Amino acid sequence: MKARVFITLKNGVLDPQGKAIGHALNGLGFGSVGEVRQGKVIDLELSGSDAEAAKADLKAMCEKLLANTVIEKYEIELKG
Amino acid sequence: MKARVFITLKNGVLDPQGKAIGHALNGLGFGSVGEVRQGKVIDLELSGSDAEAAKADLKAMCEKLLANTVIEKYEIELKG
Amino acid sequence: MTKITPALVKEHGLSDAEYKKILGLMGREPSFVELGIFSVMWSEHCSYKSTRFHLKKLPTKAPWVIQGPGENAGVIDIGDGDACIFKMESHNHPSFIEPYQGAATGVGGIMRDVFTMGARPIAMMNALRFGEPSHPKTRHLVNGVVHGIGGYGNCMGVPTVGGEVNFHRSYNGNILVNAMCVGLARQDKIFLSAAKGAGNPVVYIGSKTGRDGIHGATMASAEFDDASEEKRPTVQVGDPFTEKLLLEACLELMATDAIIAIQDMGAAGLTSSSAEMGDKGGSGIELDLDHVPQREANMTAYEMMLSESQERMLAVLKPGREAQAEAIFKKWELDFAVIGITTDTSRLVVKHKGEVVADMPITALSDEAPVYERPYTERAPVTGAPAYDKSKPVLASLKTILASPDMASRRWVWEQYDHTVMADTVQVPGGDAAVVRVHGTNKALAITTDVSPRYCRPDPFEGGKQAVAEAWRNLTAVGALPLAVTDNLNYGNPQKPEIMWEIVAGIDGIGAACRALDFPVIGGNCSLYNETNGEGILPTPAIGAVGLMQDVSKMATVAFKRAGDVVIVIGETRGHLGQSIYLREIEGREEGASPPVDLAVERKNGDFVRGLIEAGRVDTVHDCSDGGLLVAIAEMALPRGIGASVGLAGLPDAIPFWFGEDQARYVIATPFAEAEKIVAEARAAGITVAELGKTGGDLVTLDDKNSIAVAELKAGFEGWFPKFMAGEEIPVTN
Amino acid sequence: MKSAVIVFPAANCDRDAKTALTQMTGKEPHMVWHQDSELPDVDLVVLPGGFSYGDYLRCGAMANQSSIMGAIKAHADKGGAVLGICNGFQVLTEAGLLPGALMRNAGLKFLCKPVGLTVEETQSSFTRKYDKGQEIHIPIAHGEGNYYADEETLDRLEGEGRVVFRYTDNPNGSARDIAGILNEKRNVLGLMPHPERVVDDALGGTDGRAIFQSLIEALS
Ligand SMILES: Nc1ncnc2c1ncn2[C@@H]1O[C@H](COP(=O)(O)OP(=O)(O)O)[C@@H](O)[C@H]1O
Ligand SMILES: [Mg+2]
Repeated sequence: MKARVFITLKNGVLDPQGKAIGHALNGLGFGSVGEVRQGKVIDLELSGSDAEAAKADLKAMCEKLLANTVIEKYEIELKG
Repeated sequence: MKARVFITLKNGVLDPQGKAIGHALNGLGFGSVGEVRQGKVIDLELSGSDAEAAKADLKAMCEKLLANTVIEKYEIELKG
Repeated sequence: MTKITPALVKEHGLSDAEYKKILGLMGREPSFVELGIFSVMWSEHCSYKSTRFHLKKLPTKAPWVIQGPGENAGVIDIGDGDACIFKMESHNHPSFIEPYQGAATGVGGIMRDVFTMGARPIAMMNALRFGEPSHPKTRHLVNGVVHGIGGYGNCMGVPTVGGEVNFHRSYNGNILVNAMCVGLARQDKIFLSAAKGAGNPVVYIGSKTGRDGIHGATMASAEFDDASEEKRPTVQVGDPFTEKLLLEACLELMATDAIIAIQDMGAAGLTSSSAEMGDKGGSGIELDLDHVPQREANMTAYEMMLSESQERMLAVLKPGREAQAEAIFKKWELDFAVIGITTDTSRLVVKHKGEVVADMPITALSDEAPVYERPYTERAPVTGAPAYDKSKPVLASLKTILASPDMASRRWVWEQYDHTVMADTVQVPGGDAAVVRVHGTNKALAITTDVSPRYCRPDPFEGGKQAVAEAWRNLTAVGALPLAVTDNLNYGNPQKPEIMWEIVAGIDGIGAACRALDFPVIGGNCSLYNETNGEGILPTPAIGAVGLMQDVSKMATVAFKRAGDVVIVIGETRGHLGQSIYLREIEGREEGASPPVDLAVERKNGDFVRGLIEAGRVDTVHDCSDGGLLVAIAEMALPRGIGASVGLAGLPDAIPFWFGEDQARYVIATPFAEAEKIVAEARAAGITVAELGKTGGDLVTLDDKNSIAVAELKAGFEGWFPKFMAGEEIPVTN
Repeated sequence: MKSAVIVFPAANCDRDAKTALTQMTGKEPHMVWHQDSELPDVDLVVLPGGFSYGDYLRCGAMANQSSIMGAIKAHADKGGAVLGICNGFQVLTEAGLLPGALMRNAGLKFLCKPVGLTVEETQSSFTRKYDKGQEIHIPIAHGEGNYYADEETLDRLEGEGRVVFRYTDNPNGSARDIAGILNEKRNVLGLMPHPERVVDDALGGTDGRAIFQSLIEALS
């Protein structure tokens, strides 16, 4: 199985990196760009075939290590 | 419109971060985790409503700034 | 089996004559793997085929030299059983293609060269050349390179203590990234790369092998054209975390007596490390690639032999010590594998999946590698003193010069490098030389890198001399005794006779200066073919150098420290404006003769100044080089905002006096009583000396007439770099 | 005072911490490997600066998973002193021993330079030898020292006198100029600047000494 985990900053947490990217894109002439936020994407190969178990595992991985829930939130996507 | 851009390392390019994350997850007892790759996700707000134009713009942004095409590839997702 | 066609041979960068020689050495057609091995080992990068003949002319010996050129790095004796190990190396082409990773892996590579010899790295330097600031790529390259150097060096926990940054249009399509690493070891714990003896296990340590940078070594030896940006091979990505583990694990293994030989896998990875170790040990090496830790599926023998994956080492152990070594590497969570054995055949034999894919005499890769005495066309050096506009106001020019790209403060750069980690940096970037204490002692090493490329095109010989003299002067200016040099010779295409002349004359100039100053060359690196679309860079023979201070408390710095000190210039000022910063920045011309260096005077003046510092009589010294005398004085005023009032009665021409770049000069500042004595002693010793004025106030005042606020000079000096980078794109980050 | 320095892979200021502790206390600290699960009998545990695990994923995140962290938490629970410097501060926030998080510097660049700090609190074993309001200079060397916590947490930190050091000229965008904070029990301090780099006159300052002197006085 393959899984993809997104880790992004919680709303309200300032994202200097995203802001800088937005600024740079505007500077390059992409005037349509409004707010920009940057996060992480983590692609994992998982052995086993039980989707529910995998989801539970992924949630535990996020809580324990992948995300810092003081500032970040996460989404999990299983790709079969 | 909202768009999401994924930037990940090209196949074959060493991903030290992904490697270290996989190692740590195994160490935490998540034995089912195989290869791990880390990338970036960039969420953008776009003004305008022409999806095709937006896609073309996003592609240009990736080529020009968001991705380092020497080692990275990108995917674009429009969320209407 | 891949058929060896003329096209394939050409693709491997081998000439027809070279291929004929290979056929003769092998007595048969080489296999594809063997062709690949020849191509990297006979590349300019590994074989030094264009320069080897001339490099032999460099002086490499002195009583304090423990190891000269020929090993991974040079070694000098710094007393008390301590050794200093250092080397400088280029990563020019990779950094142009991918500035962050190119510079980062350059840092990682040179660190491995130093710790593979048993040293703990204690300081890093970098000498950088970029295109003109207005070139559309420059800012992106500066940003990427600086982040890459910091990203790798900071993570390693080794302070990056200095370097150089120049801008010139000749580097528009071909930047230079030269990194230097300085390490410390005990003299009885130095490790070499000679794989002596048969039947010893060959072990692989570090990261897994991937398809990184295959043909990087051959790429580094080929000219660029605009299309090559599309044809780029897989770029190596640096993994400083793994390198830090590798460093600690290697030092731990080195504390045992299990190692016979050890060598980093740099350019041309497994191929060059195994061939070089076998060659130096006079033995053969047999590798079984099935045991090589691999990152990707289905790697071929060709790919494994040519991969440039980073953070790897090859070692030969005493038989029976494998388990002891393995335990150490497992503790540090690194890959470890026995991949071969030494033999008595003097052949490199490579097996893969039960088949012999390469079997060749090692001497064919080393001794038999081509050496060329390439033809060169001598060119008379540019001569003459350029005209200049006498009406230009001196202080306004000073302000302009201090805020110009080559002269402005590099704080923007070095604040991104951790320069105080290891808690021994006693002189931070911004002075004449960095000074790093030998941990736990009162001794210190002074470190510098120097070259003035603008002097080297008009006069490659004097330019080479000057680079060495300036390095020697910078070490002297902090109070260190200069001990040895590592060079990094960056030039254009050696197959062009006019470029080959620049190389030959440059090496001759370096050799002359090193001989006269007792300053042996203990290592180096050549980077040739630095040109784009047929246009070569300015000849840039960068000199990295190290000196020793016995008592770090005597160290001198550039900053004026007290009001009322007498400002003295040691050395003769004739007003040499040729190729000066003044002429370029104020008059917009690069003209005239490069400043000549009188090596005897250089030595005499330097020894005199060092004597004053060592005796604790002077604590404020600045060498006088780029920009000339008034620029040196201003640079001494800037750090603490202490001004000076200077002048010289009866000056016929102010501009050449204040801005000429005559060599062998130092500015010192010291209280009156001492100053009187120093002037008298200098005169008695036949050294030209002049009192210029006094420190104090917050202005720089000329001839008691015109003044400029130090704060105003400082604003321009500190402002240029951040302003230039402000149009900055987003820093490359993880 | 007996002390220990935790050795995390690539937390490269462990030697500097050892040198400073040895110089200040006259006794070498225990160097404790991250995979150990017990601490020696010590009064002070130092989590040094550096780049544990290369700062991959997030600064301090992987170090927080080390076997030794359980023992460090237990030591802190019992009231033992814990000092987290730079990367060590990041580990302590990841471990929940200190509130908030350290984010990328607002200027997006790694910065190494001396910074001005005001000592806000002297009611702690870490700062009793400073004067309240004293301005000191200590170098920073970090890319992610931008302190973040929600407003409520920040108010509480201020209200309880747990903001110990504040930048005089905020270099990284930290909320309320915070450079160092205490836990509720005031026995755990995290700070971004590197006091261990300024205990030696030759290195351009000695303003870091008082932290160690305070600890010696409080814990001996
Ligand atoms: N310009 C030079 N001057 C003196 N020695 C040099 C020069 N270039 C290379 N060398 C020496 O040749 C040897 C091989 O260099 P190199 O291939 O760069 O080593 P490595 O593969 O360890 O990086 C080294 O000992 C180096 O010091
Ligand atoms: Mg080497």
